[in-house]
Amino acid sequence: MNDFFLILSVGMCVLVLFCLYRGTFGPGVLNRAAGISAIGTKTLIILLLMGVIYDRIDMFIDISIAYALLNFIGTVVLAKYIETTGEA
Amino acid sequence: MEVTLLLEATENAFRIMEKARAHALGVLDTAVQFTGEQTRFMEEKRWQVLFAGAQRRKTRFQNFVGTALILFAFWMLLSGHFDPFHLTLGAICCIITAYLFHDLLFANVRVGDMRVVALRFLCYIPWLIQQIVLSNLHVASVVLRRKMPINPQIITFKTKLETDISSITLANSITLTPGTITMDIRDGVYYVHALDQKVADDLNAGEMEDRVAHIFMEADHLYVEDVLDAARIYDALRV
Amino acid sequence: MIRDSQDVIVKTLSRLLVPFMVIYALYVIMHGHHSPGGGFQGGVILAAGFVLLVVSHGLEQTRKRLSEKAAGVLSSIGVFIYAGIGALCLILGGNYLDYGKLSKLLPVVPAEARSLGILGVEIGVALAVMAVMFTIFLVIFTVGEFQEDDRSEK
Amino acid sequence: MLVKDVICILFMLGSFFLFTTATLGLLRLPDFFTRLHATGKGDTLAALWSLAGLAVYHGFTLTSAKILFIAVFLFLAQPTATHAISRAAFRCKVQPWTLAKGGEK
Amino acid sequence: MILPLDFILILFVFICAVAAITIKDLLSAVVILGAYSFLMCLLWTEMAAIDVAFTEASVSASIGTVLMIGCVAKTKRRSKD
Repeated sequence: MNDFFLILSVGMCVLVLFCLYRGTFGPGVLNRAAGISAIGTKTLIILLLMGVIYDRIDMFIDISIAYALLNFIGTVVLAKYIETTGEA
Repeated sequence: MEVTLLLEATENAFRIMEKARAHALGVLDTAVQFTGEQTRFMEEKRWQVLFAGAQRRKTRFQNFVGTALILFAFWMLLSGHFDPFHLTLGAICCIITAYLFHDLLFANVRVGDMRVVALRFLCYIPWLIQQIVLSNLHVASVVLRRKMPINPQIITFKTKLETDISSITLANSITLTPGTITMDIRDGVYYVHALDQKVADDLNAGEMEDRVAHIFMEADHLYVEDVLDAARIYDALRV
Repeated sequence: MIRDSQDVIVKTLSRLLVPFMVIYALYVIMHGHHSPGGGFQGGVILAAGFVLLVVSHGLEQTRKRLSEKAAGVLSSIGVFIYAGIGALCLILGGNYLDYGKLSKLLPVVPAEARSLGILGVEIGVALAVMAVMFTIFLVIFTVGEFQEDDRSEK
Repeated sequence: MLVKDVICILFMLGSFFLFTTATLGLLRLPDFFTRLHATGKGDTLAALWSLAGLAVYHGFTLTSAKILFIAVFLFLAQPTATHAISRAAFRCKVQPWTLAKGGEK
Repeated sequence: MILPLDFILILFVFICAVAAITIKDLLSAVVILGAYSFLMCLLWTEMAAIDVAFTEASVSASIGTVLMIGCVAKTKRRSKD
């Protein structure tokens, strides 16, 4: 079962690479923000998978909750900045 | 001489009586008016009391207690320790937080129908999950074809929903259902970006809006169940 | 940025979310000694909750709950709690922040006194970090939007 | 034991498939709004499924209750973040890609 | 230590760092720094340093990004060179 989770997390890391392509080369801030928020969700899942692999999921889950709560704030603040200045 | 005096006195007396009568009439009129207003006010008050079961807001104290209880349940979920020391810490933290934020969690909530709303919301979730699965399959089928069958367009429609909660439920449901995301809400007009001509037509049918309105009991959407619920509340209050 | 958001969705969702965020931050602070986290992280999450409140509901709504003056006072109180516990241990005959000596004051064994001392220090650190982060945020974001006399006359 | 593992593996593979399609959509679709279609929907359901799989694998404890809380939270926050950023783009008058303007793809 | 994850994550962090310093638009650089902090947190977690990972997560995911956006708002966003 551990090997399965390990392969799965490596596969998710490869997906993070594709999102990172959109994050670095994507034209404009908005595309980058979309890519980065996708990376945030995948990061949360990879953290939990690592917790299962290390067999200490009760510790890793706190970091996941923190990400789930805080990832939202960054996106909202960025959206509000773009909206107030009016330049995309 | 005395006759004229007598006449004058009589006239005076009559004048005073006239004035007194006019005064008394005025007093009576105002009294009648006041009683009328009072009865109308009482009537309004009675109607308000009758409708209060559905429409009354919670008082500050109830807000405080409700927020503290919900937060304490959340604290017990987070903390795995159930000894008295940690429970006391949790109670103190919940009271501080509820004192700071007692008006945030329960703003614009109607009291009488909370249970019905929660029940209907729970019944709404399976339908929503089915829609989400369909939407993911739709996205997958769009993405995996070599020539992507997309024809993006912006559609607008006006909604009849009133409260905040129902409008955000509708907006998030639109975002999660196949091929559409909510772009903007201006004065009750939704701007929706649709991926395809077909999904745009589907959304215009407005099935989801009816469902959301049914959950939150909005005014313009009357259903049979709503009427039955209202009758039950009315009966309970009249007795 | 300081004015309240016109977006009903973000406004309503942050209204529902901020209390849970704050209680999660308090959980991180209070359980610092037997799970990851502690004063610093909890204080930062607490400040993030207030930042979300400012961004969605505007500065006026936030001032009712945590004003600038209160933030300044809280930062000093946090440092005072931290240094006070340390100095108390020094007075009781140990080293600085030697919590075992606190058992002379409290009716507990030294091991529990250590746990309580760490809890007190973490509360102090969290208060200081939260207040300072919130003040930095306000100073950066309100520059040029509000004058100084605006606040003094209220 | 075995049934639990099989359910977990099924959920995880499904979520991995959805993550893959969401990422492909992020790469292939022509403009910003259509890319949001891919990430906003795909990531929500994929994260939900993998959280459910982990909760099943871990069994019925307080930790899986926390995992379910994360799921509920993501279910609320992900569409809202998508909406916030698409609204910012719409207010800035970013022109959406249309079939007529983009021509034959 | 999980070796395959280690190399992949270090590669990602390297890509993010190079992208953040070569990009012209300051707001984009801030957004890429957000991704940098995500991957850095994964790296710390993978090396089993949970407390450091928690600090990285809580500080740079919320307050760091917000403060940097505030600083960008007070300066000229697009640099000329």
